[in-house]
Amino acid sequence: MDGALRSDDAWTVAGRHFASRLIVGTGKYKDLPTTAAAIEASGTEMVTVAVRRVNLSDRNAPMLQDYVSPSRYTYLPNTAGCFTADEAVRTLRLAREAGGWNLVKLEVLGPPPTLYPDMAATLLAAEALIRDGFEVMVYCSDDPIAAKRLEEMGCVAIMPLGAPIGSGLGVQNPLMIRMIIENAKVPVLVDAGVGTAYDATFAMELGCDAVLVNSAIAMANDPVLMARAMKAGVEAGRLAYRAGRIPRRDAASASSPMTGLIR
Amino acid sequence: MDGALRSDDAWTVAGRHFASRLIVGTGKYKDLPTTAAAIEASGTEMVTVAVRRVNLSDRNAPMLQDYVSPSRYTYLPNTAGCFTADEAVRTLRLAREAGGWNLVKLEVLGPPPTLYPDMAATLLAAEALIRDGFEVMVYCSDDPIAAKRLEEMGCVAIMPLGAPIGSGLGVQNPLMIRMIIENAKVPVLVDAGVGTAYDATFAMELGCDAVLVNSAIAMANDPVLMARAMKAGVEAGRLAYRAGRIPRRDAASASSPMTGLIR
Amino acid sequence: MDGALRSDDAWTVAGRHFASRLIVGTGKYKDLPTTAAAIEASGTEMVTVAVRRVNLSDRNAPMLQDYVSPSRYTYLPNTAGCFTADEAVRTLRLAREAGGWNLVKLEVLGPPPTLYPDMAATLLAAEALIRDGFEVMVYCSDDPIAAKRLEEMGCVAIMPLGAPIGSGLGVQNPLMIRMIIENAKVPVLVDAGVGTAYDATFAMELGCDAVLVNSAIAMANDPVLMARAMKAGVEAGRLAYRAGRIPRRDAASASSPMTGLIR
Amino acid sequence: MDGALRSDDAWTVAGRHFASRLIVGTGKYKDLPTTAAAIEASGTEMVTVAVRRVNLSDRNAPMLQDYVSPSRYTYLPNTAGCFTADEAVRTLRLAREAGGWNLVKLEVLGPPPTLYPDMAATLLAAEALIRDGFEVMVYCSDDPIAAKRLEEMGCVAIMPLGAPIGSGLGVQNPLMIRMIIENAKVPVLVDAGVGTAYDATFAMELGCDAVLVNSAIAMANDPVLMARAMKAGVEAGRLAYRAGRIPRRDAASASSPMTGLIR
Amino acid sequence: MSTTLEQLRLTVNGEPMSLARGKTLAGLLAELGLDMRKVAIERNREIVPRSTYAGVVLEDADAIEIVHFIGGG
Amino acid sequence: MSTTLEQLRLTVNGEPMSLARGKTLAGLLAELGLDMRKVAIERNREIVPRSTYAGVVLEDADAIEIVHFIGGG
Amino acid sequence: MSTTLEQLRLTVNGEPMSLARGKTLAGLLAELGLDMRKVAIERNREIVPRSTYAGVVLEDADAIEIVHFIGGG
Amino acid sequence: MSTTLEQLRLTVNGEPMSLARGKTLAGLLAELGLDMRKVAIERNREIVPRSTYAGVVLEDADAIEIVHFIGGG
Repeated sequence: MDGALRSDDAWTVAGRHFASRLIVGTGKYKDLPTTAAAIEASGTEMVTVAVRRVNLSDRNAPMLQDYVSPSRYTYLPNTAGCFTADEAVRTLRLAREAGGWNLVKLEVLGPPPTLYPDMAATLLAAEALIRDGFEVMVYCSDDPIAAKRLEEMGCVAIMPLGAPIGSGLGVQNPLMIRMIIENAKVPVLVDAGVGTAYDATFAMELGCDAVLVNSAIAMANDPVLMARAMKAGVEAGRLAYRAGRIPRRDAASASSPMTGLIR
Repeated sequence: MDGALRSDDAWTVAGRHFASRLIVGTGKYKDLPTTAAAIEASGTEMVTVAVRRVNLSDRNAPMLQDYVSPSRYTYLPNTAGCFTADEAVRTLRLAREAGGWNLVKLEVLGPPPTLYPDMAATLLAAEALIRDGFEVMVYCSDDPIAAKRLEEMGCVAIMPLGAPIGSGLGVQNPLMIRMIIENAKVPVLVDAGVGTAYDATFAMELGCDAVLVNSAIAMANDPVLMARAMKAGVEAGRLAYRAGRIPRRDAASASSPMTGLIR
Repeated sequence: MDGALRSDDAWTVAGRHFASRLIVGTGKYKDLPTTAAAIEASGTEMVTVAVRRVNLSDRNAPMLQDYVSPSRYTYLPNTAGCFTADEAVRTLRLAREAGGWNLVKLEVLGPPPTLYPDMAATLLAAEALIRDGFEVMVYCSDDPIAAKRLEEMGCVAIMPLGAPIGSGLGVQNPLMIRMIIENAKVPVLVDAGVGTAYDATFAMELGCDAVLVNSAIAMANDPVLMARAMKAGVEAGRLAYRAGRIPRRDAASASSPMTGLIR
Repeated sequence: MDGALRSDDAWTVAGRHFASRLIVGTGKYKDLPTTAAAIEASGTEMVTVAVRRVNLSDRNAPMLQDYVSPSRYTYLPNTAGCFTADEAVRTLRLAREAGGWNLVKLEVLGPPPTLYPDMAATLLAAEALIRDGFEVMVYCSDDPIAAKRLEEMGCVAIMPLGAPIGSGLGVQNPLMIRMIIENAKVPVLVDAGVGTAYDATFAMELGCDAVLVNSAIAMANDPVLMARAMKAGVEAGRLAYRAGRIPRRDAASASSPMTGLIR
Repeated sequence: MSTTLEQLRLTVNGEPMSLARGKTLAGLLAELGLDMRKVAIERNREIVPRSTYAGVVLEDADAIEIVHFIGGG
Repeated sequence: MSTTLEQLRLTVNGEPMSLARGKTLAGLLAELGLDMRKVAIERNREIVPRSTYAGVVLEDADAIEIVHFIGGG
Repeated sequence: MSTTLEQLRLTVNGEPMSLARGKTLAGLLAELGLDMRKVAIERNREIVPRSTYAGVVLEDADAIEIVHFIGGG
Repeated sequence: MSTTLEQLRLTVNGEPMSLARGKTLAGLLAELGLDMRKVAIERNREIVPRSTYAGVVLEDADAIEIVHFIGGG
């Protein structure tokens, strides 16, 4: 099916084309080999990464790049841990130097227990990053007006949360996600909240261009199997969206003809 | 992925092994070529069929077998249109003679608008068919006690409805489906009600052994695309079920470490 | 509001008229005074009761009648603990002698963990009880065909489960409950599964004639407050059903006029 | 029940005490007599109103005050139609002069089809209004961080939408509403989206202090009956919240003892 | 309780019991301290109308069920 | 079709039909242009094994059902 | 309405209007048949306290807004 | 490590460090055993282009941040 998808249904963000509509986060895996195996199984072409200080006390610690090759997967550096526009710009400038590109994921989180996107800070940081030449894929609330504003200021993708990060609750407010999609001219991705395959299928059937998944794969009992499940689930949702589902009806209609019966 | 599934995750009903966990109905398509193309795309290995009088007034009408080869797909004859045990036995004896095997789908439907399974008649018909040597996959309500009774009388698969036939509403009562699954020693399939890919994914994540889909594919705007969607959706649900999803939580947990931040 | 309801919206079962659309079970309370206080607060006019052997080893144990007066509340004896038609008839004959009336609740439960109604046994017992002159309010599955059969054999009220007894999950399959209601000529009550007030409100808005609640009141932290909540919830649902709710729309419409604004 | 509520369960906003937890909007009714009758039936003590130019071409048109007495109901002037902080301040200064108090409802809506709150503009307007001495009850998105910010800047009540205004979809994202409630020190009301009584019951069971309803009453087939339904629904939800519901369980537990059966 | 040849043996609510001969159902209830208006009685699987308790004399091997209403759902 | 005394009258899939005497089921299928490998036949409510079609001679008043598989759910 | 040099021109709720010179806000409300207890007035974007209506004399080019409460959500 | 007057004091990833004078960023990475292709460096809040590491001589009180990519969501 990949071949088919590759040829007939790629999506584009900031001028880059991707056949896979699944973006995978690289956090929370029990180790790097598992990270590598799950990402391989997911069929993804883009992974989110964080920027952190090198650990000087353990210089021989294995590095992500040794397991997840930046030449094979587009690294999408995020701003996890940044709470101001300055911190976000500073962090992503380092990411740009380390990685050599400027497609980034902006996320400015509020405090626990929601870790909900801080939209006021996010709007300011998005502005600063765009001014600094970054192409910003932005994690945001499911607020259609804020989403439009982010698009208008130049964000290259809108990534509303489906549910709180790591909650595994799936898309909590499909109506708002759909309204954001209907109103957007740039790709819309559900980021955060996907808990299992059908959450991804559901999000794609709403019309999302792609889905970003981390905890649901990394913390599953078997991350590699779940990565395969997410790959299939995203493909299923995209195909169903394109196929055009039957309407919901509150009454039944038979599947077999009622004529030609023997008597 | 098929290869993988074939080798590592087949299911078995009445001693027959199947890699695909999607059974497709052959009714309601706009024509036989579309039927053939959709079934091909679905990757299914078993299709349901009805038994009807040959149309003597149009003897050259194309026949299902010419498009969907019984040598390639296991035909599962159903009792659509039968309302008594006698009719069911008579119809399936003809099917057995026409097809040469005795694996059948029993369905005894009540009147519109629900077309809900008539369980009293279904229990009687199941008994008669089993006595006559048939291997009965039985369409039934989501009643866990009736389901157990059908299993105990020898049905080889229990197929509770997810929602009214053709309604496209998806599984309406997941708790009961799960209770039937937990209590069954034979395969449990969701039959009827699947409206789109994520309904199939959802049903499989409940722990079903397979899903039976007809209207959702046949009546979709693009049946072939939807057939591919269902194939992927069923695989996604099965894989996620095996992978073991993360628990649902009402609070967030970050995907990126909060240590090692630059200062 | 009671006065209003009493005058303008009573319901009738087996020729008896009731202003309250809430039937309350008397099981599971921590003691009889709490039972009495909660039933008083609920505003109910009918309570379900079980028939059991007098405890000879503690002859001075307080009795239900001393706290919940049969002269004030219609006792509805149930067949809890009966698994055959004979047991049900025998138990309710005793209830009739003890209470002097023949309006009864038939319930034949399957085994844990579902305690789902055993419909085959229920149909047999209903027949036997009706033959014996009882007026049968019958606890049943949400199977519209079985419900119709029970009505046709003479049951005076159909009481499908909303969810497993004591689960507190609320109505799991509203579509089936609605189809039973639309197709019934006798009162339909949701019995079992109500967990809190809005479950009762929801059930009443589906068009039920009344709701039967036990665990949700008896096991609440404060049974008397929950009894008041259920009273209000049932009234709210009934009133809303009669009032005719606004349709669900996927778009907004303003509540204030957009004309006459100052400039 | 009012008596009881009045004495034992009032709520307070900006130092004013209210026994009724239902606030009713006065828009969209077919005429003023219906408005008056519905508001009377709702038992509310606070109504929202809009500020508009007097219609000079029809000077004898009846006025709201003639039907809904400001001396009996607390008028809560809203900023419907305002899209900037200036407009909101200007409009509510007029309202203050007309009505003589400074408790107001701030709403700054985005464009159709969502009419979603424009949070950036809302934050600015809230600041300006508070500086001007108003006590601001603020309509907002279900964003827990923005809600906290509004509280911290001095808003006296937080009123997140349950769903788009007039949609009648009920609370779409209960988790976020609950997180706002758990984190707030001022009253939280669900405003917008309530479609029928159980939506109000549900919102109150989430722990809201009150609910604001307009379209669901004004546009119901029978607004007066629906007003009574909302009154009861809000009371039911509040009582159930205080009573402490039973937990949801995926298994059944019997309501009648299984001992003492006759043999 | 100790029993003699004069006594009859029967079962009440599944428990063996010995009583003086000639005792009626009404007498049994009195001895058990039960209010007849709150119970119903089955004798050898047959309902005994309450109005007849005073006239029904118990016999050897009678199986008596005395029931009442308790809390139930 | 016109019929003569020599012909026999029977019913096929509910429709009356006249055929020359002596015709077998195989002959009937041939006349109807049906491929025997794709149908099943009931004669007077009894299944007729496919292997015997050539030997089964039709008789007056026979009720024949000829069925096949069609699309169904 | 016809106007003369003696009249002043102003705007009320966005509509041009001509009035006799010297008229006060109270007079305007009276002429418009409006109950001053049910309205609020803005004159050239400034709120006019109700208590002062009788003393406020209208001037040329005044922009007057007269508002009241109507049904709203 | 012991330090002498000839050494310079700076901060690397928040930790104080002493180095021989004249050391470059490239030298620091070498001493730390880090692969320059896998890190990015900030010196006193300014990004240092990787191509210049060999030419950048460290100075007293420099605040150096050496970062790399790690797993994140």
